[in-house]
Amino acid sequence: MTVSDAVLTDPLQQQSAEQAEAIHVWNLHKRFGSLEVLKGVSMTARDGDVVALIGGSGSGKSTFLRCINFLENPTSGVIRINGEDIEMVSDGVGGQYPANRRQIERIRSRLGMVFQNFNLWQHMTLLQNVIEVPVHVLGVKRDEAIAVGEQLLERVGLSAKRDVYPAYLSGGQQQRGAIARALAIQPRVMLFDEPTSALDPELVGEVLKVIADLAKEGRTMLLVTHEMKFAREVASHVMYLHNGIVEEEGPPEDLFGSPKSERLKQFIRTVS
Amino acid sequence: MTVSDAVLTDPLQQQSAEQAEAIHVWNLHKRFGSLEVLKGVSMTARDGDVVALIGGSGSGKSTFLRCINFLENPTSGVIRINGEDIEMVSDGVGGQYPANRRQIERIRSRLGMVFQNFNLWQHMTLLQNVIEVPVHVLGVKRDEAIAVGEQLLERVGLSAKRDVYPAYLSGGQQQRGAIARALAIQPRVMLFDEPTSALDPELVGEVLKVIADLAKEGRTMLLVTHEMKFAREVASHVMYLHNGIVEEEGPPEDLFGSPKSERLKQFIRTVS
Amino acid sequence: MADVSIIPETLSQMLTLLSPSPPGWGGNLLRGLMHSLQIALGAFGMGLIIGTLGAYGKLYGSPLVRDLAGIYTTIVRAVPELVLILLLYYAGTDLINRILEMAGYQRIDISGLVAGIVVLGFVQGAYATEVLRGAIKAIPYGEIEAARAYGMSPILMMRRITLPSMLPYALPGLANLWLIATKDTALLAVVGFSELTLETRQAAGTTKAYFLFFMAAGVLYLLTTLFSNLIVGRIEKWARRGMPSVGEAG
Amino acid sequence: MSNLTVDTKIEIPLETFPIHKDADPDRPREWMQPHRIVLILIGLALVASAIFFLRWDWLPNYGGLILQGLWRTIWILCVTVFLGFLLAVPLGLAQAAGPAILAVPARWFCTIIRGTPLLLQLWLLYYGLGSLFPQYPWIRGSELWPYLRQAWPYAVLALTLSYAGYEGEVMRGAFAGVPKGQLEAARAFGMRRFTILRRIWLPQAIHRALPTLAGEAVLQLKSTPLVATITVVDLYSVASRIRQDTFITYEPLLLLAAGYLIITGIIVFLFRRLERLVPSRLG
Amino acid sequence: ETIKVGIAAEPYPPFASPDASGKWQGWEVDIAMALCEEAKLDCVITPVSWDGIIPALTTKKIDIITASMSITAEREKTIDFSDKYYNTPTVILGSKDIKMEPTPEGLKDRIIGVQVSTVHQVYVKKHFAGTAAEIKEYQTQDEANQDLAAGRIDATQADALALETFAATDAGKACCEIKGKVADDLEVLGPGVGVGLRKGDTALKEKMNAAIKGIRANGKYDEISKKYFNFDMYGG
Ligand SMILES: Nc1ncnc2c1ncn2[C@@H]1O[C@H](COP(=O)(O)OP(=O)(O)OP(=O)(O)O)[C@@H](O)[C@H]1O
Ligand SMILES: Nc1ncnc2c1ncn2[C@@H]1O[C@H](COP(=O)(O)OP(=O)(O)OP(=O)(O)O)[C@@H](O)[C@H]1O
Ligand SMILES: [Mg+2]
Ligand SMILES: [Mg+2]
Repeated sequence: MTVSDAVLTDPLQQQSAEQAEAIHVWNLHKRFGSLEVLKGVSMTARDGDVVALIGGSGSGKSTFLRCINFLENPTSGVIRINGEDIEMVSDGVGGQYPANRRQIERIRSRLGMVFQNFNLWQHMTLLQNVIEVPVHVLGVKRDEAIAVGEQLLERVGLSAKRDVYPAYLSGGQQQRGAIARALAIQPRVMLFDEPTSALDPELVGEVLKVIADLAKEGRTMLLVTHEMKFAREVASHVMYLHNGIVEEEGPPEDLFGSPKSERLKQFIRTVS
Repeated sequence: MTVSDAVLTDPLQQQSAEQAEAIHVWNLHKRFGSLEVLKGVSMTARDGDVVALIGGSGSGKSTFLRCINFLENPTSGVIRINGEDIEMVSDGVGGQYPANRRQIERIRSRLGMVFQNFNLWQHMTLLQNVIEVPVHVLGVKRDEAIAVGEQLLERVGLSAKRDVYPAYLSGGQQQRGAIARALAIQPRVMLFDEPTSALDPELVGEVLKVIADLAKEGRTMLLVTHEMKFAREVASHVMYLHNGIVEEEGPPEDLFGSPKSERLKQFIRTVS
Repeated sequence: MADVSIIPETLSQMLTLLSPSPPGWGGNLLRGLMHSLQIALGAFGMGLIIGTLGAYGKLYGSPLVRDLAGIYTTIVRAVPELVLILLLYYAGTDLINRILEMAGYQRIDISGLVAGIVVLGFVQGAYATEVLRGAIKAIPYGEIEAARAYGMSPILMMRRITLPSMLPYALPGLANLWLIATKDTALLAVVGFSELTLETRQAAGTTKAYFLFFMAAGVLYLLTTLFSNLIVGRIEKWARRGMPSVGEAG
Repeated sequence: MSNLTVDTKIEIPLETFPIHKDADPDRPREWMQPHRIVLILIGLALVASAIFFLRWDWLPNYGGLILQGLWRTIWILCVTVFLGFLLAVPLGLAQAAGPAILAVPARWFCTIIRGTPLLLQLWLLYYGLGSLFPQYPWIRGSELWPYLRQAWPYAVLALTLSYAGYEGEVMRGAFAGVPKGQLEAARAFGMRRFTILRRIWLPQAIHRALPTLAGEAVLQLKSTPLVATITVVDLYSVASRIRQDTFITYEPLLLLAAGYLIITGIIVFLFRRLERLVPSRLG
Repeated sequence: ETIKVGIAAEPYPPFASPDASGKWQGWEVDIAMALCEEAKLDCVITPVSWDGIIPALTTKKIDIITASMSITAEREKTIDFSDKYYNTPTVILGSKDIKMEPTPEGLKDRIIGVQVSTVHQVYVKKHFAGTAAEIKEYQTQDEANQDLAAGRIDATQADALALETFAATDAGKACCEIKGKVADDLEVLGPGVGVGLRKGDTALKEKMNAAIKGIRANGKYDEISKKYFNFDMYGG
């Protein structure tokens, strides 16, 4: 099944044309072997939206994020980034993969991603990590990239560590490095997978500010987080994922204020 | 300098003899090259104590924990575990290392540790990870170890993943696996390095309960955490580490209720 | 000693035999060494390229590519080089020439040197494929995913991330292959190219001073190895930057 | 109605299935895919044409010799690979993490073995060392002499050392390549050094090195013909013998290649099986 | 048209060996050139590794082979041979300390070494296998000689030439002595050494046969032989 077939049946199709849609996902399924992790997840984020993805451990949040930039090939479903449909072809054994590698690469180079386990490149110093993508993918001049990179490292408080290899950094320092690396490409869309898990409360506040600033600039943010306070304060939209489906979603006030689903009620009760 | 010299000057020496001391550290220094990470940290934890270590990212919390079981050799300082002095010999270039490897191994086998980045053994399934130490270090029978291991996995909600290799687990699942592995050896002393960083609020509550239970059984817990709520609720003693020294310490009520140091005040302000 | 027959009686006799210009054989040995190194360099380089392609094919290729790569590595490693060179250089050129003659063209002559390097490179490629496959598998998968997530094209990713990160894992195996390449050039003797092994055999067979010349060749190889070690050591040190050593802490 | 369905829906936790057994959804289940059938047909055609168009009349005369050679090749290969690997582990470990008094000799051993032709090593052992023994009457009179005057002990020794030299280098890299955190976790739980080696370090190192180790085993197979120079008759020397006797060029070599192919096939298969014991996630 | 004369690239003095400057010389080289001269052929000496010498012949990279190839019935199925151009007697060389005769009984319970794939190997197998303790196969005769000196074998069989050369060296004198000629067996030992030719290349074969007769008749053969040997190379 190519995308065009699927699009015909997509109810969100019509409205999306009018507004600048940054991410549009419809009916996403993903299975690993016999384990179905995502069972039909849909979402739409417009420019400047901050969508927070919350949910239990193992509920498929990371998988969802990874599907959006095709680190995992979704088993089925539609994904549209910046209004651009991504065509998929079937692999003949029940899965599918992107038809056009170039397209994926182009889209990815404008998507920033902060991984749950950071994934800094071990053979590069922190600064090299940060300037790698600007210089080698986006074609920014080296000097400029370094200038921007140093500024970013300054912003996350890592100037002193610019020439240190990731293996010699503390957990929080690695995470901040990963954030700087993602910011360096000035992405229109940012995917954050628990970007503050290793940070102390002070830094959490800092990162929160950075994200709010970015949203103001009109960038779109998709954010997996376990910090409900964080979700409540920055998000424009919250999705609660449970067992591979979106159990409930809406503006944070509604979701945290008057949850409808039993499961979510229970989830929120433990927090407060 | 051998330990016996140092001990003479240790002011905590006298009182320690009376009470069951689980961990006793005095004037610990650690430097990596030109970077002095710990600048004289002291602490004492008695049986059943839960000591929470809080502090900014890169302040040396993990390093302190790693020094306690000699994953890093402290540059200088005294460490006593379960009342047993650990003898150090100088390496001649300004550092020191444990004199008796067997002693270290014996002590370590009774210290549980949860690493900040989990460090589950990649070539073993989750269950194999959990039973590894009981079977191959403590000499527990395989069947018994498996029974206990399955119980522990049940407790952290990972029964279904017992035969899965760590690379195929979500972040939170890995962290829970690491906790189960540490619990499996029923340690007298537990070192937790941000054991809930990758967990959702519900699971954080669960782990909190587990830790409280363990403390009631008389086990000692040393806990690095960024969750102030966590520190406030479970800890019997909180230490605030800043720039390699203990800026302030005391019972959680005092520390969080009426912080004295400027730095700590600022730190706490951002949390609430 | 019982085996005096293979050791010339006097030191001066040995020196004459080893002197760099005729009637000494030293020059021949050195020339043979140079030839061997040239061949090895060519074959090893070709092997690296084939190996990289093969490893990628085996890891990321379609089922067909994977099977073809599997057949390549199994057969080319299994079949003795002698068979390959005989098939390519003699049977292969013969076949081409017969076809050419039938079509009314001139016979062509494939250079033995080129044929030899191609065969050795092909064989090296099969071993290198496996070494590199193992090394790529050893890279923490997250690092490659990160590269992919930032939109690197496969070539860029290979150049900037995969190859540098796998280097520490691949180097020992590749170093072994390089040393084997320097010694495997004996194959070229079959197509009439005089490299170190053949020169040694000729010197030894003619003068009957087997022991002397084999030791001399051994020393030349050993020097080559020491020099290679130096370079590989440098590269490895550089490749391991950022990797904490596994040595015992306490 | 809708309520009913919701209530009666039985929730089977999907996670009850261990996932590593079919973790790779890209891997088709059936072994017989179309392209494989084509490849097999091509292979059969090649074999058939070799049988029909080439000369095999000499085969019956050498049947016994060929089997004997094959057997000798196989046991020399197995024994030397096994012993060589046992030696390689300490050699690699000493270089990767040992104290200097162990690391330096290990390094030299590997350099010298890898730095000189195997033929020379074989010669030095057999004609050099081996011909010293007969000069001492007490050796000649001893129980060992019947073994020492034979060639195979020297062949086994030389090939074992050679394999150990190359493998020591590979294992050095493999030991050094195990992530530090994996060992730290083992240390933190009080494992003895030997237990760490046995349970964590060695398995992970070997797993990483398996593809290279398989290659080195095949290389060892290709080295076995050298034993013919010290009178051990292996498969290769049988093939050369047939070529000399009959002056037929290709057929004996093809037979040899077929023999090697079978052995290599088995090596590759076994190592692949070992590799698949533990799934490794590929980026 | 030039004729490429293949010789083995592995030296075999005094028949053919290169000097350090790469020039080939020896009895067989001289004979080959004499044959060419006699047959009025323009020849170039082309050394080819022994492993590739037969395919080189069949694929026309060389045209004739003068590399001490013994004529046997088995080999004649694959290539053609000219008439013999030399044949040396076959002898046994044995350890000085042991009394032995070059007969099956005389070699009872002895370990005999022999070069693999030679007529001698076949001979030893046929005549001595029944009585000898063991027969060891060597890749080259030099290696067999060396093991004889080292005491790993008791005797070796080869052509007189090779063994007498060795017996004359210091090592040879120290350990061994020629024990005598073995009984003749034309079926195994064959008529001797001939020029190897492509199958069906009868014109060249005729020319070679004629040339061999020619240099035997005009004294050239003996002239060359005298430079290297002090006995009759052509044999009976
Ligand atoms: N590559 C994989 N192969 C098989 N199963 C996988 C794979 N990756 C993830 N899973 C499984 O899919 C489920 C969802 O994983 P995912 O990483 O998306 O969870 P998550 O919501 O991010 O959880 P966490 O908050 O713990 O990070 C988990 O049960 C996990 O074990
Ligand atoms: N092996 C090392 N070599 C050099 N410097 C190191 C090493 N390990 C840690 N450091 C440095 O020591 C400092 C303290 O690190 P540590 O991991 O103890 O921090 P932390 O308090 O645990 O921080 P976080 O909350 O971010 O985990 C950091 O600045 C870090 O860069
Ligand atoms: Mg996750
Ligand atoms: Mg830390």
